Amino acid sequence: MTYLAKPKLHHPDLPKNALGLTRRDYEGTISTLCAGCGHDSISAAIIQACWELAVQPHRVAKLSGIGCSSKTPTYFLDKSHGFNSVHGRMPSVLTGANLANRELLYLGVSGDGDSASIGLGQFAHSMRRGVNMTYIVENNGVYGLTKGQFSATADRGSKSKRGAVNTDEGIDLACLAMQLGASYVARSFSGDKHQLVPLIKGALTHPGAAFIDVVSPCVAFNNHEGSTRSYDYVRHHNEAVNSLDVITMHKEITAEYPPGSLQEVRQHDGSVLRLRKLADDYDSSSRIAAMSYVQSHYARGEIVTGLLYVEPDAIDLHEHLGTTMRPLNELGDKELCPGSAALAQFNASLR
Amino acid sequence: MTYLAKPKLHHPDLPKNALGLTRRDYEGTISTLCAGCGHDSISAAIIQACWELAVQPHRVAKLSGIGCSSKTPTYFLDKSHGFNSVHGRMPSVLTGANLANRELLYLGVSGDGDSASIGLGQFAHSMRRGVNMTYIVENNGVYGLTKGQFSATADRGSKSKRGAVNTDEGIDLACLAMQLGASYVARSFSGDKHQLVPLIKGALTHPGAAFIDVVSPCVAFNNHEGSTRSYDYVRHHNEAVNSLDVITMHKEITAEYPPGSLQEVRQHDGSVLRLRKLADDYDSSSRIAAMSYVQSHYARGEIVTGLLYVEPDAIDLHEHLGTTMRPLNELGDKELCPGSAALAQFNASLR
Amino acid sequence: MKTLQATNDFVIKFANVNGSGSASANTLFAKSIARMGVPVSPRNIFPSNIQGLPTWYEVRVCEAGWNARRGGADLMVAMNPQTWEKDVAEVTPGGYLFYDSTRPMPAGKFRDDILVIGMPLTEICNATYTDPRQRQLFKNIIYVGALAALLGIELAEVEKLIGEQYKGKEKLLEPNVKALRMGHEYALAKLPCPLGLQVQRADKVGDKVFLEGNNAAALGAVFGGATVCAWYPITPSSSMAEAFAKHCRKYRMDKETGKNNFAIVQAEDELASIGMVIGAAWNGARAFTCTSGPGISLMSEFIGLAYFAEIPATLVNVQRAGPSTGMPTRTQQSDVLLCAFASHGDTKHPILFPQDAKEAFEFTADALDIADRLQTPVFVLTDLDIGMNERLCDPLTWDDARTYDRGKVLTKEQLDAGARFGRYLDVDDDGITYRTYPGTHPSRGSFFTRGTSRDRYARYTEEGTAYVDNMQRLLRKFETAKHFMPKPVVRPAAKPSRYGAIYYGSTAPAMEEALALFEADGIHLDALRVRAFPFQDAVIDFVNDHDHVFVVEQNRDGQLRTLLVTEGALDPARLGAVLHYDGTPITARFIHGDIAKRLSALQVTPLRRTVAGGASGE
Amino acid sequence: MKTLQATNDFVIKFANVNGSGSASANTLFAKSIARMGVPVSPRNIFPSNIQGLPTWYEVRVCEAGWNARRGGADLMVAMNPQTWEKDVAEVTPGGYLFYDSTRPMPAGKFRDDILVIGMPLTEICNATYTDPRQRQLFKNIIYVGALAALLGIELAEVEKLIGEQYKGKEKLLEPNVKALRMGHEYALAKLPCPLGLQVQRADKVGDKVFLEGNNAAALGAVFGGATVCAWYPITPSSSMAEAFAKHCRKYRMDKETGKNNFAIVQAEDELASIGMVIGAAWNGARAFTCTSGPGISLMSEFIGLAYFAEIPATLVNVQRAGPSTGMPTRTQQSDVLLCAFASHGDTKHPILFPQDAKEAFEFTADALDIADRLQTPVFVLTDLDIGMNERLCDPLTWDDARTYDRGKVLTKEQLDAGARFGRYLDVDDDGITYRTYPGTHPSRGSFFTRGTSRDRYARYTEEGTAYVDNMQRLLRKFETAKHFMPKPVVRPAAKPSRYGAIYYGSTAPAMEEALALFEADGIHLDALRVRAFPFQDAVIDFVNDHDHVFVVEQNRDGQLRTLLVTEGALDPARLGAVLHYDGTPITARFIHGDIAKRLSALQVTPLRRTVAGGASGE
Ligand SMILES: Cc1ncc(C[n+]2csc(CCOP(=O)(O)OP(=O)(O)O)c2C)c(N)n1
Ligand SMILES: Cc1ncc(C[n+]2csc(CCOP(=O)(O)OP(=O)(O)O)c2C)c(N)n1
Ligand code: SF4
Ligand code: SF4
Ligand SMILES: [Mg+2]
Ligand SMILES: [Mg+2]
Repeated sequence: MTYLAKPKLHHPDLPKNALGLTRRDYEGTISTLCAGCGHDSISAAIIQACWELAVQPHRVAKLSGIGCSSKTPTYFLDKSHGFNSVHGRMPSVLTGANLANRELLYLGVSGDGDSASIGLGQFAHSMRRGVNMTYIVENNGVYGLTKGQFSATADRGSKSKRGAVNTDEGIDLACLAMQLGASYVARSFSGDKHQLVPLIKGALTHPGAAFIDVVSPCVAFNNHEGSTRSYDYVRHHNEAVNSLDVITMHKEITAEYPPGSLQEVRQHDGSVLRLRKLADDYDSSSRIAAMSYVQSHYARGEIVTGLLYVEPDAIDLHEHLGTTMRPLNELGDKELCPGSAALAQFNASLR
Repeated sequence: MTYLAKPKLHHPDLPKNALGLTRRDYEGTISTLCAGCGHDSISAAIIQACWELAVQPHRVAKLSGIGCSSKTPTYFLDKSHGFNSVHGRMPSVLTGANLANRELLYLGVSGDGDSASIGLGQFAHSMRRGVNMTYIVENNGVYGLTKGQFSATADRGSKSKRGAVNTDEGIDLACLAMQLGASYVARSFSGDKHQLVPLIKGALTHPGAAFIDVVSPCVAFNNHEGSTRSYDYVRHHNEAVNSLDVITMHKEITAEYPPGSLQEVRQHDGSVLRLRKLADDYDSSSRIAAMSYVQSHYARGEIVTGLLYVEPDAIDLHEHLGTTMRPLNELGDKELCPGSAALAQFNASLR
Repeated sequence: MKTLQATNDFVIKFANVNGSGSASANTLFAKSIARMGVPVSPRNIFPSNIQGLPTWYEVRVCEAGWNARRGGADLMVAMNPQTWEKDVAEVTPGGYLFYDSTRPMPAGKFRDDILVIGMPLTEICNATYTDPRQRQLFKNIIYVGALAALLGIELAEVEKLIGEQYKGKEKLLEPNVKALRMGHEYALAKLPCPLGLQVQRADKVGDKVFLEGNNAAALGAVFGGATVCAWYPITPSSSMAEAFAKHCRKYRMDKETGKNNFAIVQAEDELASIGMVIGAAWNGARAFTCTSGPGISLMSEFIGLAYFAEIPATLVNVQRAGPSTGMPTRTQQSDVLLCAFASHGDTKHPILFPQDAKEAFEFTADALDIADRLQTPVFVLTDLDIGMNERLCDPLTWDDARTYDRGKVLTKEQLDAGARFGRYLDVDDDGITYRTYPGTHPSRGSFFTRGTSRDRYARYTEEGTAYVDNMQRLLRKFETAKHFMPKPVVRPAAKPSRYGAIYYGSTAPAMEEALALFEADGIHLDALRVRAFPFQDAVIDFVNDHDHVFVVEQNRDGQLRTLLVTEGALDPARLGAVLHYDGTPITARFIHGDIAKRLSALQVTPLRRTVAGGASGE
Repeated sequence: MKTLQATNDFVIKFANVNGSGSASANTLFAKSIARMGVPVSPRNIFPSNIQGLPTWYEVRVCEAGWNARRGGADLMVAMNPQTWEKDVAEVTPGGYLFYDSTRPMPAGKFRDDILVIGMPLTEICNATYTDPRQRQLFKNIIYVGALAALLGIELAEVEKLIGEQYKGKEKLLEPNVKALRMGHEYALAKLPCPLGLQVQRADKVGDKVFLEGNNAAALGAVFGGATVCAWYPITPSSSMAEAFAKHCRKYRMDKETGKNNFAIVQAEDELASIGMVIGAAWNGARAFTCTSGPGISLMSEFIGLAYFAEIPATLVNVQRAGPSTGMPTRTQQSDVLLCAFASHGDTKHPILFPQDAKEAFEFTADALDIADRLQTPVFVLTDLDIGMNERLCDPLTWDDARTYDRGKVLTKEQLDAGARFGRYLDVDDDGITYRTYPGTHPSRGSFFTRGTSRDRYARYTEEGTAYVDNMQRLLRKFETAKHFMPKPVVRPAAKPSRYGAIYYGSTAPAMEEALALFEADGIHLDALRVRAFPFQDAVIDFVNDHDHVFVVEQNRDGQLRTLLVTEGALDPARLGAVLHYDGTPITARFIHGDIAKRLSALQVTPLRRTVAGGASGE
């Protein structure tokens, strides 16, 4: 019952992370989504990932567009500033925010309608620019908030609740992200917390454009037979290619694993992505191979999940732009204003 | 000198096509583009292709966005209706026009800024819908009309005339079109009329979304060293994978060719695409293989040209929608208005 | 305690949780009253959310036939514990509170001045049904049964309605009827039947129909001959597009081939929707889109193109409360200025203002004619109140002799016959020029359409004189537009008056009721309902014929008043702004109260009719 | 034939082909006159195209210092055969025509009433240079040399300018000087030097600088502390973003690290540009975008978000002729209404109207302060005439004591000290509320920003009262805005007058000149230059203090007049619209002629000051 206030007192036994915070410190207000909505599981995974990484909640900026999915930032990290912007345009707002202060963590949450329909352009361009962010699409194949119309990720041939068949080609945002230059691309399922939490952690530590496509069933409008985004369908067609373990620089890396089955990817910030292969022939270091693999499995009806591609030496937008390391929003008159002497010279050059 | 009127009289010896028309009947007003602009060569190729196919000029609708490239529809087919719409939004206007009258041929002309920057969303969605059209991007990697800024197709690392280096990932529109469901995808070079003309003919006969990415150097702003869209660069990095010959149903197909080297693709309307392989390992019938091929060659600095992908049994938007074969713009009151009797029944159902 | 006593004149409000299936039960309730010949006007008040949040359904029972929201609640059916306090507080003193008494409520949660009627709905359901969904759904039907008993609604009418609803699904019919009767019997046996509020059979409904504006507008688009619809989902307009699809499947399927005489595309966004509409209309099909405020903002650039390149387009804007995402499930009339002037540069666009579903039907059909005639984008401005609520209105009518006005289009025959063609050549001096559809003629009549300036023969030019010539013709065309737009409706007071009121759109029902209140007060107020922009002379004359005119509207900034002042060259000091903009539909009470207050102020302070200048307080 | 005789007061017009390298030669010509202490105002008239189409450069030489376009051409330098007829026709009777006489022209192509001066430019070039590009480029320098001789321009000044231009590129210097002298000598030897038009050294330039508005506005953004610029190329605004980049590289590179104290993103379109600006400003950076009309149309939805969610944003709109793509290389003031009311729902936005490059610098810097102070999008409205033409103006100044007004932002320290924080809580009663930057404090001050309605603590709500409370506060804030906007400038006539004129932006130079003409006529006309919207009381009082006020602007529909009427509650009958909108800059001649005509009409027909209502003819 969504109207009941959450109990305020924390249970004293709740486990604490490196910052001494409990999971509760990463929560938000109570969700107003439908009971059973996949999006709520993703919020829970975000909370878990941030807690495990011991992220400082107020150093996260969470941004979204419009839709049920885009509402979710209210439901986690209530110590963070949030921005529920306009439909399909979160990427530009996030990009701008990121430009203003490169020190925060940027978490963009969006829906498939928000990112693949109206927002496809902004989605694509934010990937090409290498904005340092974690961009999560909560992908249910429909517009939840406007009551169940197909979105642009709906698979061709899939059926709506009312029986209509989708005739447009569905967009695979993960493949698109790879093609457009995202340097960390994953896919997961809201029903698979074990897979999802480390993927989010990996994305948060990744120093570039990290994208996660999370299949997230809409129980109100897209969980029926004929849908390719129902819990049942996804459970039966999910093909995980690897499993991930994220080790931050704080932790010492000790254990040794037999080579081959395990791959370690070291990122800029010192964090290590430890990947255990589940599909022998999968190589997450090749963009082209990854795309081929994902697309040919899709042609067979399989949804490939896991860390699809990672480029550990990603260069982000600030590096491209050569921005100062100080957050731009901290610069004051002194750094910014050339002053009257410079102006006099400028005048002189114009006579 | 662009202000001189074209001579009106046709030379009596000009060759005529099946309709008895000469190339002149397919021309437009004189170009106001820069001398040497690649776009003018593409206009010439369009004229040639339409003439060779003996298309009825007035049965073509030519649409564009805004840019030097988008100006070109004035320079060919002056018996056709043309529409120079707004920047980046030609695809939706073309889609609407196509819905209104499925009997015309739709030719969309756009620039890389127009289609890949501001227009990426509309580009993508028109491909996914399978709009029956020929969509040509005159790709020079810059905004010509606004004086040489990078567009979204500019390759990462390429240099602007003023020496700035592009840091964003460049968009390969041909790969994107394949991924998004276009059923005929080609790439060519404005400097290679022999390759380009048949590709345009194939696109015009193709019964679905046909896309051609034509590299078209901008002599004013992107023909210098360091550019990857200069005449020199493209000539040196062009890798043609096949050559095409389009045989319309009017022509009898007689000659026999040794198998293997030659592939024949029969389209809906009876036209035949005769493809001669230039690269042994290239297969234009597999979307996924084609994308891999193009992308891995790109990684080696090669620009793959030719008919990259074709799906001869393409289904277009009208088939998806189940639209009547008659042009919608010809239906009158009789077909469209249910009339007062139906209204009375409707009223009755509401009491 | 004196309880309210009223027959055929009261308001019942249902407080529910959305997604709980209450909507159809509540509609059933409202319709059954209409079936008894007693006018009702129901209104949905719902959140921007799918499940679990408060939603209300307000039913005004009113034999006098006023369709406006009245305000207040005489009987509250309080089914939502989330909003209990607020709901209880809202009941009119002496009114009634009906609630689910399964779980006992502390006494402090009630009020002394209302009659509380508890019924253990959950208990009854749990005892009868095992399936949780059934428990929830039938609970709603049970309370409808109980309310029928309490209010004197004839059970037979309710059952008949259920019968019609489940025609062909008899398996569902029976349990519904059973639940209904269970509630009815329980109430008769255990609840204080009859209440002071009673429904009594009357004959005030006549042949009226119960119709939503969006549904009606969609049918108007079908009758008006629209063949192309491009849209993007947005509350509160989505149901118009969905209804258009439904109507087309019914009325527009080719009988022989089973093929569609229409094409509907759910576009990727509003820029694409309007782009498709413009493309289709350019190519000679009638096309429309429906959207709400944010959509119009996004369409702004394209609207300017259609204005300047002169392409017909019909846009139905079902307004909601702005700015930005605002209150997407609340009503407002706050896109008037945007629609009138959308896009950069000097632009003006015709607007139609339907007052209800019936006019939504008519004006949408008309708009398609007008757009073709004027070759320009035309707006139909409704709002959530009109669009998403069923309302009783006169049956829709259509004159079979009517033919579509496709405007000035040259055919192949005319071109062959040598018709002189200049796409922007004003041969008739009405500002409207001839066009041709693409593909019409092998050698004549082709032209290039563009958003840049051009001469009368559609040739690109940057010449100032050609530009001005064209811009002035567009003004002339806007003048011509007045002849094709629906005329204003004047409602003179019983006696000549120095005061007037102007209103439009969904404000009409409340205004009409307010006028009756004034009449009852002996206050004379002439009224005029604007139905279109640009304003005809009659509108401007109306203002000039009165000392002071109130402009009643549902936005903060008095947007129609601004249009009147600037386009009608009227002195703003003489136009009072009566503004209601909290997202709820305006009421007669509000209008009456506000104008009465201002009138008395005006009569104390002499009118500034002869005093030029000076800022008015409005 | 009597030829024109004038010293330091004439107009020369160069007719060229674009892409032919004439621009820099023409600028050289204009600057050399300024170096002689004689004010000039040059204007580019160019096509929307890169190469091969007609382009003109108009230089008004005017010792009196009028910067406005005068109209007409006393000397035409006709270098473009495409436009020959038109160019020849434009010469003032008695004026001069200078042309390339290499190819003989038929006699019918000239006029009898002007003095024709032929110089075989092509022949000279072909004889001197072999490289085709050199032939083309030096031809331009040669005619500058010839004109110097004809007009009495001191060659030394031209040479000095060339020297400055090619400083460091001495290889280019010498051949340019050579070409210049060649032209000069030829003219002295063979052409009718001196012409009746003469430049004579004066001291009327003083310390004035020669500056383009876009360049100035870009520098204003640097001085005003903008760190984030997101833009999309569009004529005539692109050069502002490009100048910002240039200035930043010069002034904003961190000396130690070589890193940038700024971030500039060329976005994929205007929706993204404004989105980035909003994101950056939300996150505490000063951010701006620059664009033109179509861009503002596309930004409409986002502008509404910034209005309602209250996020600072600075938008420089360098206006061009609309609607739609319109005439992209022509000037207009036709986005006033769009900017004032952009987006759906009830919205209003502050606007600044700089009159020239100097104010473009100042107001852009101011706008960044104002946007932070008001937490709302603020427009700086310039136009092509201001933005893309070099104009003499007073040197730019900056007060080093000035600090940025970052508005109401709570710091970590204030939050720690227990500052009460409600994001939309109006503690000072000025309508402006406190905000915090993301990341400020671990546990206090975080809030959720949204475009939906919310309460004072930024919590989502659909409550009508909270919505109205917020919307009214926004009106209060708009009222507060007036205190932060630049004040109007009043120019009273020599004697008290019943008539006034209001003008703004790039109309100022022409208006000032027109006022001098009126003064010379003995006609008294008070004038007020509006510098901002919302209008301060002084603007409204000005109208009220006059019987009739002319509103002079460069658009078709009298857009500022509309704003005055509705926002100032003024009677439109008292505001005359003086409108010039063919895409060329307005002239004093036009204003003087139009107002003089209307004034005499007004004096015949008594003013309708006491007659309420009735449509005005304007
Ligand atoms: C400009 C604009 N157009 C349309 C809408 C209406 N709208 C709100 S949410 C939404 C779709 C959301 O779909 P998705 O992003 O998939 O989110 P979900 O609800 O499925 O999680 C739409 C069309 C809007 N808010 N703004
Ligand atoms: C909404 C809008 N923004 C910006 C512009 C300015 N503009 C005109 S053409 C153009 C870019 C054209 O580039 P491209 O499509 O690559 O064409 P090219 O000139 O290179 O052939 C731009 C940005 C515009 N016309 N409309
Ligand atoms: S409608 Fe669908 S997406 Fe929205 S909250 Fe409900 S289940 Fe989730
Ligand atoms: S600027 Fe470039 S794209 Fe435009 S016409 Fe010239 S060469 Fe072609
Ligand atoms: Mg979705
Ligand atoms: Mg280009």
